[in-house]
Amino acid sequence: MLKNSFILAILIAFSLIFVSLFISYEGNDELSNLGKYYAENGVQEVGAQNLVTSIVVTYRGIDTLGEVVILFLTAAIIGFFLKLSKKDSKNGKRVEKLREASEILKTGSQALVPLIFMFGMYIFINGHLTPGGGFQGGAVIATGFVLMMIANPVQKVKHGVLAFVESISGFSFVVIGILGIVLAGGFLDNHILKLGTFGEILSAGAIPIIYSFIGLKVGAELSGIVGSFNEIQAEK
Amino acid sequence: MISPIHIITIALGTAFALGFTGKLSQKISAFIMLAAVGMLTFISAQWVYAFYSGGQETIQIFTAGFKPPYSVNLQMGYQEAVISLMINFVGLLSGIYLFKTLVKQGKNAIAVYIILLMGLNVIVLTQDMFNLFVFLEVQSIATAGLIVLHKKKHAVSSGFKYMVATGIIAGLLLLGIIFAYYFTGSLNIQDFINANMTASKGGAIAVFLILGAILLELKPFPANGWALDVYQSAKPGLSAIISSASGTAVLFVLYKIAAIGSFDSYDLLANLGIITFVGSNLLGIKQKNAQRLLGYSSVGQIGLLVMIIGFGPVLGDKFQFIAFTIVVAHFLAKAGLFWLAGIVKKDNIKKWSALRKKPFLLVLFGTFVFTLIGFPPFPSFFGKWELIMVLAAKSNMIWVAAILLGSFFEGIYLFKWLGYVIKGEVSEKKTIKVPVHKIIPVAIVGILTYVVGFFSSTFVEGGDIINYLPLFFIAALFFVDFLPAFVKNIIAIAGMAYYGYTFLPELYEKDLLRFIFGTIFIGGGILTLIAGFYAKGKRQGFYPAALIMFAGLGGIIQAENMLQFFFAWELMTLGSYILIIRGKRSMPHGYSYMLFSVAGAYLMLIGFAMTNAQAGISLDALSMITSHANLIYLMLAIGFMTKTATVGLHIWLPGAHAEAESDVSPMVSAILLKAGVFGLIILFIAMGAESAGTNPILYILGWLGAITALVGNLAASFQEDAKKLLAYSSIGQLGYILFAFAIMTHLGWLTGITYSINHFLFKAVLFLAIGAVVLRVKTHKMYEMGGLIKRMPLAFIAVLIGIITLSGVPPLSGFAGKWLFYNAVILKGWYFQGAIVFFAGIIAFLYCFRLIYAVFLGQLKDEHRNVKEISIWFIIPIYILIIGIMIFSARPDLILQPIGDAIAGYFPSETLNWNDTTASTTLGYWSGYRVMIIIGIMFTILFAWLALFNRKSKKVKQFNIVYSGERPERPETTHVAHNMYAGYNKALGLLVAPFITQFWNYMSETVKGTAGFVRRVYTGNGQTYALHIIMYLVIIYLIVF
Amino acid sequence: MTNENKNHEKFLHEENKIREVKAPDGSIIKVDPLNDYFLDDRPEIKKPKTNKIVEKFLNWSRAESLWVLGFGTGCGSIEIPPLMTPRFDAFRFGVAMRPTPRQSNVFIISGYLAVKTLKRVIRSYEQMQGPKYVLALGSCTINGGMYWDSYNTINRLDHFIPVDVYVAGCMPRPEALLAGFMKLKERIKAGRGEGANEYAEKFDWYKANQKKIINDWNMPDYNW
Amino acid sequence: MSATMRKIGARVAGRYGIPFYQPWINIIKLYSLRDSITHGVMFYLGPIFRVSGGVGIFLFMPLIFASQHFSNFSFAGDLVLIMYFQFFGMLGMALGAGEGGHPHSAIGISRGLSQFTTIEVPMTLAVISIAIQYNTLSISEIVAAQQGGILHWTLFTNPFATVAAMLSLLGAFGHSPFNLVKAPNEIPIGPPTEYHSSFLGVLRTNAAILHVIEAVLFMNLFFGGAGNWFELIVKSFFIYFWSVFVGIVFPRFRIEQSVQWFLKIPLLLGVIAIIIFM
Amino acid sequence: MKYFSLEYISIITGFLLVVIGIWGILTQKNIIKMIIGFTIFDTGLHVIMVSIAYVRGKTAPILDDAVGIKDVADKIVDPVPQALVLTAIVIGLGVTANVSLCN
Repeated sequence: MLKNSFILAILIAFSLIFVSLFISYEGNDELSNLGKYYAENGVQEVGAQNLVTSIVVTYRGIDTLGEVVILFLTAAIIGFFLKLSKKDSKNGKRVEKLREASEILKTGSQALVPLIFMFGMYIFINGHLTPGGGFQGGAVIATGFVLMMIANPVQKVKHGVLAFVESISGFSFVVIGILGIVLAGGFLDNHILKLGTFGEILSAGAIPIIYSFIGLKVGAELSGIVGSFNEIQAEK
Repeated sequence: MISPIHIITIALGTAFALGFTGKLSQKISAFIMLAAVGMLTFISAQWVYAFYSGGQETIQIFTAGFKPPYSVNLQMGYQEAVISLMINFVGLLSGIYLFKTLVKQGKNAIAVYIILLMGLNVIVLTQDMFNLFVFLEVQSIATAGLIVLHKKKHAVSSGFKYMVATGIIAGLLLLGIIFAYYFTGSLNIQDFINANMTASKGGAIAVFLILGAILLELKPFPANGWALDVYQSAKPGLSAIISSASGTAVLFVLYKIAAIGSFDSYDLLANLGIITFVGSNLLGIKQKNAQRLLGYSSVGQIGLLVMIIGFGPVLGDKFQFIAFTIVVAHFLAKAGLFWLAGIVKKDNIKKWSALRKKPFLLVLFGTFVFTLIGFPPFPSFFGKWELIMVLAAKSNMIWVAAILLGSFFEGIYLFKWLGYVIKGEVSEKKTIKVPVHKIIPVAIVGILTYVVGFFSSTFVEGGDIINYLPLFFIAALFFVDFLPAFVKNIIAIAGMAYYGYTFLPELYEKDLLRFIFGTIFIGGGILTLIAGFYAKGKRQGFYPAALIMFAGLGGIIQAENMLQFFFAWELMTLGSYILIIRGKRSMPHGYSYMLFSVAGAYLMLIGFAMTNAQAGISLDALSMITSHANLIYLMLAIGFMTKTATVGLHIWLPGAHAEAESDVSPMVSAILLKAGVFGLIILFIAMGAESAGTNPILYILGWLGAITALVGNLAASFQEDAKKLLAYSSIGQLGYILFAFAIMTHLGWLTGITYSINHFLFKAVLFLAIGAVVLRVKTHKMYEMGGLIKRMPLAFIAVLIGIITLSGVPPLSGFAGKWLFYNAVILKGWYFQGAIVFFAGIIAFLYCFRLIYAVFLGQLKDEHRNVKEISIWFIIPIYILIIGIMIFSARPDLILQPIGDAIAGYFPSETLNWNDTTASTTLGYWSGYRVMIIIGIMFTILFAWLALFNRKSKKVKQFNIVYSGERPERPETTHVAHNMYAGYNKALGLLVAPFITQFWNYMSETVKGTAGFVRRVYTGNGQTYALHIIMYLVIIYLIVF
Repeated sequence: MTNENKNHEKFLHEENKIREVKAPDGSIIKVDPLNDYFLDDRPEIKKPKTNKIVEKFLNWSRAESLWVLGFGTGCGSIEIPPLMTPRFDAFRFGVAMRPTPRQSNVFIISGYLAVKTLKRVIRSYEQMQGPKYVLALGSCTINGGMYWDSYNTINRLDHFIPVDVYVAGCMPRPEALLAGFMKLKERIKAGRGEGANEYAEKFDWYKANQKKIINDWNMPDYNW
Repeated sequence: MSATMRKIGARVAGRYGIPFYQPWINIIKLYSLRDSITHGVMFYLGPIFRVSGGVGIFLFMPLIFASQHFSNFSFAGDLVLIMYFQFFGMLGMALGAGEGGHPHSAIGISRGLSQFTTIEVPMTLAVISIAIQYNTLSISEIVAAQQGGILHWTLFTNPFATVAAMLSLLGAFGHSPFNLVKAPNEIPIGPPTEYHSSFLGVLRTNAAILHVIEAVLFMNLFFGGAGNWFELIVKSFFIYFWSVFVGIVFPRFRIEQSVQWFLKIPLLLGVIAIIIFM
Repeated sequence: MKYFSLEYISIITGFLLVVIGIWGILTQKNIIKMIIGFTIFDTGLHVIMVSIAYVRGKTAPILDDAVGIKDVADKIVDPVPQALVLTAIVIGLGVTANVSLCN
């Protein structure tokens, strides 16, 4: 209790930082320079309807690359951690048999999973047009996987397939980036393809392609992570 | 030119592509990875080369083809290239080192590894704040992943702590970034810098959060428990990367973004850095776990670097050099040490003695340790030198003191560790396995420390004239260490002789004082090396160490500026330390020797720095000091006095000299101590004759010298250990010398020089002779010897002449010193000090007699009936020295007259006059030559007289003594040698009660106790660590705002 | 050590038996305490100077400077200290006490001599530098006196060391002792104080007598 | 001279005492002894060192003031030389006795050296004080400065130094109360316990010389030196008498007692002597 | 009462969430609760970021028909922090996943 009140005191002191930050915050009445630039030039330069997307994929593409890398890392780490614990569990640990899912869940999932996948793909393909994108789409795809897993707990996640998808999409992402250097202004430049007509699905240069790869990759990775966690859980 | 962007593409491409190699073997994946890392290294190397060869401008890489701040840009400049090369290089080596582990863990681990390197590269290169954040996260997640690789339980839990801590830090960083964006409307670091955010309070807080978060990433003390756990539990190869590569990278980030703050924030950084440096090193003292110890050291070093960054604006154009050398030293040494930790596989530093079976690794280990502490010729030496010079020039003396204090703490545990390695008991029979792929990186890093050290010296003012030739010679000798000892001995002697030949004749013309000391150093060195012929076998490590010491001594003589002097001084300390710890039980003594030396050297450094700030780097500048002169002189004097073992600073000496090997003792006692004397001479010359009457320092030193003489001699009288007795005697003799020089008159100086020459001659004789005897009888205890005159007459004669010279009895040269001394004292008016010294001089008789009696006279012990005369290799140098004594005794004018003329330049008044062989002062006169002749004649007559009466004397055996009608039973019970001066001890023993030892013990206990107490903040609980982070920020916040 | 003494070995002290020690270089050294530590030479006969005048002068100086070994062997030693008091003041006659046999010339055997003491007496006597003189005090030294049949005292001192002057009585007073000194002086001046040479001459006989009495003979035949 | 002293001692004790020529007889006797043994080279050389020391000091000391002939070899060195040359003999003696292998010798020497260290302290202070007073270390010059009447003697011009030095003289002579070194019956005769016949003769010769020398030295330093032989003998006699007198009156000190004693009163006096002339 | 407008309310919420998250991290013994604390902390940060991006009375930065492509700058909120949030969310996910993995 003493310890907690001490922590509380520290946190209150810590909040002082926030209070001063808050006091200095006055809200915005207009865009910042950066925002203004993107708002004014984003359409011409990138050609994506969704400005956030153009920032995420092109202007700050390298951040996104980092993001993808983080997911990849997480998946990889969890992957080999899983492998390690599998090695441990080989000697003597018994895998508990899970209860089967109900019929409704099974049937429902069979119906829903393709739809969910479709939806996810829609989201990332339209990332430059709508408030969506690779990450969101990937996440949606992963939910499909979760649903599959809940519906059919015994079935093993096919890590091999996921890893392949992941690798190929990641690799393609990098290749596109390099193409940006070769064919256009710089790494991850989307001008390797024509910008196309503003507002169409095949517009904004390479953004749809990149976003698709990101979507696939994120989907595969998240699915892999969830799957791995599930397996680790099962073994514990 | 390959664009730096390809560092990212290659790394990521490889990482992602590893997914395809599912069916291929893990080994191939690992090789692909190594090739990729090699490629990265190549890219950065070519950039470094491009910048190095000049003409290359710093370039910006715009991603996505847009200019910043609208897109993320990477910057490749000289600094970035170097740091990135360092990261990739250590990554490559660590990759080789971890090869097997990575192969075993599979391609996921390999991918994580390469991504870690990529992340580090990007945070160095990027110019965008948010991008920095992203890749900081990349590297911390990758690190955490690799920590977990070591699937032990505590590794996983430390990974957890690491993630919690970095998670919170990242959150705070993000908060800072977003508010910085709010206030500046940009994410580019350059824009941040230009925006002057600190003007408004909100902006200042944003800056505070950013800088604070980056600082926290650097594991500042005490909010760094999480990091220490990581160092401790991660795989050593990984710890190497975390410590050297990650540390360096994040440091660079801090350097990069430090400018977004105001000048105050630099100050703050400096403060926090130094707190970390001192605090962390303090805690290291109590640490037993090798990797955790290295963790403390890492944290400390990084703290120092943070401080340097904080001082960036102050350091000006020296900043790059200082920061670079210290970073590189830390980087190389830490990587090497962590890798070694992986090879040794022992947690407890006490068990590292296993390393001793591998001499090569041992040398590497020593190299790294000395690199960390900042010994020459390693780069950190030059870095620290410059740092302190500059700080002193800006009169930041408290900082200098703090830096040196921290370094000293670091020295404490590193030398302790080194001691365990070199001298600890090797309990296990099994030697450690050393796979080739693990040695290669360590070896490369080890060699690099030398290379970088060599090159960094050329950038320091005054460093370009350091004579590296002896060092190369020594290095060459090190490589032929497999030769038998006598071959190496010949090489060493030849080398020494040539070395002496290169500078001594020239010196004779220029500077007689230096010539005298140079001759003592080099000539004495050669003589004592002759004794080295006795050794059989290979005697590994002896010759390089001895020659390092002599090179240092030679360097001191030749030094023209303070850097050279200090360089040589440290070199000498290094060599002598290694020599001393070669003795069987000399480890604790060598340890305290080193600590005292280091502390003394640091004081000298401060003195030099303050001088340099006022008058330049030349040694002559010492006499041109304008302010704080006495403080500087005092510090220099204390520095030198640690080497001359003046009372209070003497406790290292007896053990160190006594336990050293037989031919090392004379080196360190007769020769090495003179280095301190030489330093004092330089100091006194600088103080000038006019200060003789006025300067309180001289007065204090005079008293100190007198007390040292008394205490040293008194303590020597109560020793049971022959070599210890001689060692204490050295303390006393050095007390005389200090006193004589502190008199600061012509006569005083002559006295000092006479004493110095004498002490060199007789102490070398005595130590050689006693050392040789010890080799024969295999004990140091005097009461276990006795009666050896019958077995070793030559040794006896040598010791006899030695002690007659020592005690200053006419006709031998010791008296010259005493006579001069009397005249000097009375003319100076230091009567009471003089009386004390005189008292000490008489006490010398006590131990002299004890030495010769207990060893050579009295009863021969049964077990020594068949011992042989001391080795011929000892006899030769001994008798050469005795000839020297004789010449100096008969004709002291030959040497003293020119010296007198030489120092008359400093002290024109009250000189000694020579009339043929008679010396006279205003007080008295004396003719060594005549005294010798008269005594010689008298002695002959008396000898003839007694021979006439006793020509038929019956030679009897050892027990033919009157024993009150009884017979003695055993030699042991008939030999009075133990506790010989019991009555005296009763009367005056209280004067030598080990107050000083107790004082230092108390000090060290206090420091350890503090360390132990402070260490309790590290509870091992992740939440507590997280709390520390928050508290750290809060406290700084409360202080700053 | 001669063969006949071998059977005395059982009386020997543990300390005096042969032992082994280890030298620093590891070799084993055998130590025989009875033989190794002592010089084992026989005493030599030292003839007086042939020049009569010189010899006479020297004898005079020897006689006038009698340094007595301060070794009280028996009850008679109580009579020696008064010699130095103002009443008798033996200093007048050049008599002085010396604490060590090396520096003394006169050995006063004061009264009965136990066998145990005899050993010490022999040793001390042999360690004195010749010419040396023995002054036997009291009847016990002549024939055993009241202890003539004691199991533990000797009867005739003559059989063990050469005696110059006997002072009879039980006990003789200090005056008698002084008289003995005077007698001794006369004897020396007359050139008859050659006890040391006599001892050397008849060395074997003396030794045989001594060894007959002393069982634990743990010293060399002659103590240099 | 020592004979006279002992006679005085005897008279004090109510005895008649020895004849004045007794020491000479003793020495002749010692030389005339027929046997001698030696323990080794150093045992042999010890007395030679000892006498060299004694005679050496004698040779380096001016005896009669302003006499060309009896200044001996004092041109070779001064007071410091003499003070240090005392040690030469001591050291030789100690070594010779040491080789004798007799434990008593060693005990005696250790005591002697211990005591000697502290004896020399007041002595040194006194000498320094004199050197300051006369601004010279040359004995001849010191004597010269004391000429011209009894009141010019150091005894009166520098009483504290004189007293300090005289006290240390007690120790230097080794008479009671500072004769534990010899302790005749505890460690028979101390260092020379193994010496005999001609060795002892040499030693005793030397002892006689040394006593004279010490007395002469003190005479030169504190009592105005001697202008002729008569003065020399009378003055040195009284100096010697002083130590004998004290020796007869006081009992013996233990070694630590004497060490401490010398570091108390005489030391204080010496310090005062210096302070006066600083 | 200007503090009752949207941006202030959301930023205060953000701060509160951050503090609550830290409280959770520091005090909870249950690891799952700690991790939840982490997510709350992250969420708080994201809310703050979005609040920073908010420009009074403007709409999302998607240039659909409702916004048009002319004078965009006057119509939309700042897209940059939003892009950053997107990244930050994923990073938070990675961190959280790793934290939870390390148990």
